[in-house]
Amino acid sequence: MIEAVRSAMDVSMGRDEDVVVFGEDVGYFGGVFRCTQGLQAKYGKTRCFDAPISESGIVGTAIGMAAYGLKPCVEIQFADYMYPAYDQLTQEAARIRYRSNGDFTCPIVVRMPTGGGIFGGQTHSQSPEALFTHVCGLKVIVPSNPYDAKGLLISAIEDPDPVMFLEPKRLYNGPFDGHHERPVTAWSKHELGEVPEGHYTIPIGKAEIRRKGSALTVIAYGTMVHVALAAAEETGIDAEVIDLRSLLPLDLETIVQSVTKTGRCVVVHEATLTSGFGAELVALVQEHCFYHLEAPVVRVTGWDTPYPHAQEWDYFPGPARVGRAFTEAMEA
Amino acid sequence: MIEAVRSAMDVSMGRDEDVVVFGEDVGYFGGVFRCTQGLQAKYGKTRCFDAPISESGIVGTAIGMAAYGLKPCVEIQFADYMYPAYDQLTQEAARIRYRSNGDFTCPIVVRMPTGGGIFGGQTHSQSPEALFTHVCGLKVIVPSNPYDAKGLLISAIEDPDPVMFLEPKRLYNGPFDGHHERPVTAWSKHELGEVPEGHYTIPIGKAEIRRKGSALTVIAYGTMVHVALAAAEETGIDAEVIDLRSLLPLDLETIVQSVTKTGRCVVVHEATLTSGFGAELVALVQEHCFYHLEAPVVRVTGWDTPYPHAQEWDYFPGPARVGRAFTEAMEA
Amino acid sequence: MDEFSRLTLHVPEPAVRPGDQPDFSNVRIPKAGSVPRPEVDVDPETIRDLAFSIIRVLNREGEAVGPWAGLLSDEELLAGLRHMMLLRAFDARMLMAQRQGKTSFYMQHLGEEAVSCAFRKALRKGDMNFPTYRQAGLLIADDYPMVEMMNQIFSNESDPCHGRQLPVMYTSKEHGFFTISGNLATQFVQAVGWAMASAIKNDTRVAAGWIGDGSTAESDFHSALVFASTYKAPVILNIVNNQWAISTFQGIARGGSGTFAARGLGFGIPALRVDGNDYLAVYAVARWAADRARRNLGPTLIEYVTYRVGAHSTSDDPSAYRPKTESEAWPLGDPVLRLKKHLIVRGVWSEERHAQAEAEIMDEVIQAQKKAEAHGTLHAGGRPSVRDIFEGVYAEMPPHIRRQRQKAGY
Amino acid sequence: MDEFSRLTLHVPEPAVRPGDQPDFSNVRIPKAGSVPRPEVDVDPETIRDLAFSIIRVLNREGEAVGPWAGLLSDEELLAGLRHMMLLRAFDARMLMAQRQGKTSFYMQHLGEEAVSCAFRKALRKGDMNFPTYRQAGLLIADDYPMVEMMNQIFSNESDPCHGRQLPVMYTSKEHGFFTISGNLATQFVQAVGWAMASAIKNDTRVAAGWIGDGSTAESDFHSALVFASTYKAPVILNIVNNQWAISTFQGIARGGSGTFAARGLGFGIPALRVDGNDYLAVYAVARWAADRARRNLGPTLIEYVTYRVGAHSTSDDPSAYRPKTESEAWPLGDPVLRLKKHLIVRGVWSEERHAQAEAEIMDEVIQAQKKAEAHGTLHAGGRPSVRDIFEGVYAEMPPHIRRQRQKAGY
Ligand SMILES: Cc1ncc(C[n+]2csc(CCOP(=O)(O)OP(=O)(O)O)c2C)c(N)n1
Ligand SMILES: Cc1ncc(C[n+]2csc(CCOP(=O)(O)OP(=O)(O)O)c2C)c(N)n1
Ligand SMILES: [Mg+2]
Ligand SMILES: [Mg+2]
Repeated sequence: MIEAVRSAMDVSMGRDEDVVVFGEDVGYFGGVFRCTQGLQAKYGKTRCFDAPISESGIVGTAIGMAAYGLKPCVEIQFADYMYPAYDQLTQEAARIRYRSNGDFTCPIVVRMPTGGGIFGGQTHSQSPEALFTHVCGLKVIVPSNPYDAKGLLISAIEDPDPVMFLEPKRLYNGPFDGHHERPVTAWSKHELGEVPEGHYTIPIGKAEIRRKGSALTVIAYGTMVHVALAAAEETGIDAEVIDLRSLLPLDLETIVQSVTKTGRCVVVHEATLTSGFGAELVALVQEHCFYHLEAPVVRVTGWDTPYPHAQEWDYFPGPARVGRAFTEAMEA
Repeated sequence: MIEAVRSAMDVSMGRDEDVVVFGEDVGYFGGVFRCTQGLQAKYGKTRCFDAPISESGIVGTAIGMAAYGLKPCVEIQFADYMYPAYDQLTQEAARIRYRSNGDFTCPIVVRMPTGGGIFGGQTHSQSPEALFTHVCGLKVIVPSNPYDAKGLLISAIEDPDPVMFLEPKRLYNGPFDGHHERPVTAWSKHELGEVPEGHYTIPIGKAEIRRKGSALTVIAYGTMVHVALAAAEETGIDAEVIDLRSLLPLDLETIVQSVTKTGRCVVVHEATLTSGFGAELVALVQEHCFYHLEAPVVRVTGWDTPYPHAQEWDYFPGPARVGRAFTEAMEA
Repeated sequence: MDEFSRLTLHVPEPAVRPGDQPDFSNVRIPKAGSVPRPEVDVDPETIRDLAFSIIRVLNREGEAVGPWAGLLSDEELLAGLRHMMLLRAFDARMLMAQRQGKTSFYMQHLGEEAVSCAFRKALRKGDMNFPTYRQAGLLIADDYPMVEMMNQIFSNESDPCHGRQLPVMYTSKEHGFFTISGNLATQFVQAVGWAMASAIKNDTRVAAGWIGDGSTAESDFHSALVFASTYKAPVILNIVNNQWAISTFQGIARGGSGTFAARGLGFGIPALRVDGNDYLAVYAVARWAADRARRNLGPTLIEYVTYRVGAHSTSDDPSAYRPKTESEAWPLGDPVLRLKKHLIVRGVWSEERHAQAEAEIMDEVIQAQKKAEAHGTLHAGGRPSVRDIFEGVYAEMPPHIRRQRQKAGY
Repeated sequence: MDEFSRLTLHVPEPAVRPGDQPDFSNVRIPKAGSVPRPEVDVDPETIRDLAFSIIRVLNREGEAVGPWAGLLSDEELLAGLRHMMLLRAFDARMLMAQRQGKTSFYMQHLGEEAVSCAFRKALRKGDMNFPTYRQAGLLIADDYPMVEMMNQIFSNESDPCHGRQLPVMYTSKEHGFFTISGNLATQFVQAVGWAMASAIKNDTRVAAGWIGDGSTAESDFHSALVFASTYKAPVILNIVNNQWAISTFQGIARGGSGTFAARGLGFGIPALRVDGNDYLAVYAVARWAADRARRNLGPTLIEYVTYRVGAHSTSDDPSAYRPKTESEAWPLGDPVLRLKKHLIVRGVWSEERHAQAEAEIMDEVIQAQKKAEAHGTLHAGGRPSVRDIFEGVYAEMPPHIRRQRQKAGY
């Protein structure tokens, strides 16, 4: 997925001189996950450069650049480190169009590796998406595969509003289904691992059904899409797996259609439970599908604790736990 | 409610020399809402003092003081300005006990005026509670009246963990039920407006039923408790109104008992809808009371937009809107 | 056994409090004309002293003296005087309007008019300011229509912000005025980003960031200096030191450093202090910094030494925390009176013309106010629509906001 | 018509990149003994030069010279050498353990051992450090058990953090070592808060904050300086300038200022630069700052000039961004070799004893490792319980976490 993300930036920088890329270690080195490798060499160091270690400065200057007319696409080294920029993101980027009534706008993209599964402990594993979905004015994207990642990132860069682009880092090197005990598989063997070279977009706000099913609706995004698919195979439950891709705006229609059909729903994410994005999904499902629901909507998520280092796989909601939730939803 | 909050700090400072109070304008002047008035004169300027305008510095130094063994109770001038401190609050205060396995702890209280209704526009009206409830390790309190405010603030100061204490600023001067067109009523006429002088506590994590009822459960906190009570009177619907007081930890038992009885539920808050704390409440209610629910749980909240200045009363979920939600829940 | 005595916490205090006699004898005021004017490409390390002095042009006699004088024509100075008087009259009327309930809130500039009015003249069309709430002079001096400002203040049907923003939180891209934020300091680093963008695009336009003395304590002040210093951004970083941050005297934010300008020294950024109540000095220093920026020499930090004569805002009453007569003791005088005197000394102005101008200006402001009020005030007459709550959160309204708008009945 | 040419963005670049010849000829290294030693109650404004120089004690001949020399006895220096050698051996073994899969991650100190080892000796029992991940010398030099450190690194059943923390994120209140955060810079301002608390309580203990060169760009660096300056907190603010922040050379964080120490100048905080590879110089400067703090004279900012010889962490490969031989060209040498030479010159040490000590120390580390491994390593043997995930989020477990623990089956 690294190549897909890189290609999205490459294509965008090639097409539009106003696209600039910066962040910690993203210049000469090409980023700690190598997502920007080669961009400085290709586009010059005033369009792709290293930033001081100041997330608020990175986002703050990006906002100023956007006000000027550029389209900055910046990297926060880990989503866990976006907090120093949270003020600039939520009180500035998200509100500039509104408060100025469109006199100024803020077309920035903030990329950040998210999620666990790499023994990164509590400061390299977080999934802060709900802290963005509560903020009107932001858009929030979490891709689950290289094909989407590229198309969505190009859309994000072309979008006239600020987009938080969360890249599940455990998916960088392959479609991880939670079976950490098994050998890693590469994207090359996955149908969505193949990424066309040129420009293409995927619309923001449209979910995708990854597995058709009739027994149960699973709402997931990012890494959890693969875990949900594995759980469906392993439990043999005919689950319909929705990959949200875009959390804000949300494709409510696809969700409602599916739950109306299945009558049962499981919501899955890696972030902590309380006030996670799953809560919003459950609330929406019960608001819109109440009379079709045959059982309570079940949430499977990370525990309400920091992400522990040693007990990583007891924390991660893997296919066994997700599978149990399927059974719970079916048997309720 | 201002006197209640001040009295809680006064009592705590009097009993415990380790309690210190600081923040922007809180020293000589006594705070822009006058909540700390007189404390510097009484306890000296090393126990109550002005801070530089740096919310991250205020919370960061408070954390260091707590690590030393003090019990800092700091003020953020408006909840809207807590964002620069969000990193220190969520990545540090909330995690110090956990990551050090109790070697260090963080008994701080962060007070902040919250909510709208004073024509404060988008930067003096926010209700960011959901940004705290998603963070394990924090406790989150929103009082709805002077009696509770004092008892809860003393509990918060005595609590061994970091507590976010959100004070609905529209309640500072009286029990506001959303009827902005009517003259302001003072707390002196309200039964919970009377505040005993000395030390007393109210346990964190316990809700209170403000109105017994059988038709419908309303879950609210802060200003919205009064709005919900007004809506109950005005619609004549026999609503049971729960005042959460503490959002994290949450008194789920009281909620479940009530909804199990009424079968209908309305959740009310002033914060924006999407990923607001209401979403968590709806999710919990449907998880725990699914088979007792006769209608979808309804949310009445601020709109998913910044808090506008001129259209304040079209934004604020007042008694008319809350009343309509009651009817909606009853007729569904 | 312990050779050290007990520690104590130092908490800075202002010299005087209500009831005390105002006293600024500790404020060192250099003579007008005494501070040298370096070349714009000077090595910042060689002008560290400028961060601890005060550049002044107008002396007590109303003459413009020294190396920073002589940049503005009489016409330009007369225009400058007019702008400051206009801003003062505007403030007076809007304060009254707030008291009359025509709006919820107002923030005035009394005593600080020279800073933003003169600064604007050192910039060109196309340059961009990232202001705080106390630089309306940037708009006034750029002939932005007062009626528009009032429409914004009244949140009426013609408010350019459609009622969404607190009064005085103007925006005008056309006039090089970035949309004001209620959150302090955030805009300071954004100014640096805008300037970086201008440099990335090989443009010639420059940016200016604005911040108050108290707000320099915020994190974004640091980010701004770091990024400006690293990328040598063409930006002017302005600190308006009006001595107060609501009730907090500047010693709390400044701490042990002699001045706010000194903050620039740790970044290799030229740092100048200037008499903020001296229109000519403000212009001269701003112009020097703008020239530096435009010659690709990088950022300049400027501290404007001034005094907030009025309350912080209409929600504030300063008599609770400082002597009522403190402003009268302020040693740098009143910017309007000082420029007026200079123009009289130059023979191009008189007491009579001043009195007449004052009346005319007040009339102009009143006329504008009438026009604005015809479009409504906060609680009466034309108002922005409820629909406006839902518009503009995004370029295109997403389905969930549309649903909410419909629920609201619009 | 426009007299100004087009702007361009300045992006700092290191002098050399992989493939180039390492070159530190631009680094000005003053002679050992040449920098004066002011009194601790000196006026900060009079010692601004110290922020641009380098205080050094050990000269090329291995002699301790100048006004900062003479503070440590031979025994103390021998102990210091031992601590640095222990830390180096510890690092070597833990790097190997990481490669063997016994843990997920490790961060070494190679080349920077003098900084934390010598600093610890300038503090007293009860003082508190707020360290980053590259100051394990603070624990080693305070005789914190190596086995405990390894238990933490292996996240085993005896890990003091119960498996919750990334390797090397130690905590020890008893040893004056605040729990390390993975988020950069946050601890710098916390150190100031701890110091303020000590002053509020009229205690005699002082605090020390730690930060890397790259991390000085973070906001909390600014908060720390603001609060330390305003309240004259008894704190030592340490910047470890090891020239690199992962792949980013120090010029990106430093920008146009000559040094990181210079950042203190804008705050009126005494700022000193010291040879970080010189055990004696580090101790002397740290001691000076600790004395200042304890005498209630307020904060001191110290920049340790050193070089990160190893990779940033086990996840990093520096050959991608800097010449492989750059560390050999580093002009301040190796801290272990320099102290060793000094002790030999003093006649209290020899090559033989050094070789013998090296072997003994390695043996000691290996013994500790055996003990630690008996309690398990990350993927084998004893491990913390799953219950530990849920404990300690709060002092008392709230119902919702209890429910989750039960759901997890514990
Ligand atoms: C982040 C943030 N914190 C606090 C406030 C509240 N506040 C508004 S103005 C002000 C004082 C600012 O003082 P200064 O920077 O000196 O500017 P001045 O008002 O004197 O022009 C404060 C604390 C705010 N608006 N934003
Ligand atoms: C807030 C935050 N941003 C980014 C990171 C990722 N990160 C970890 S170490 C590092 C480099 C730090 O460099 P420096 O401060 O010079 O310390 P050094 O590693 O050289 O000791 C970065 C960017 C982080 N841990 N926290
Ligand atoms: Mg001020
Ligand atoms: Mg470094």
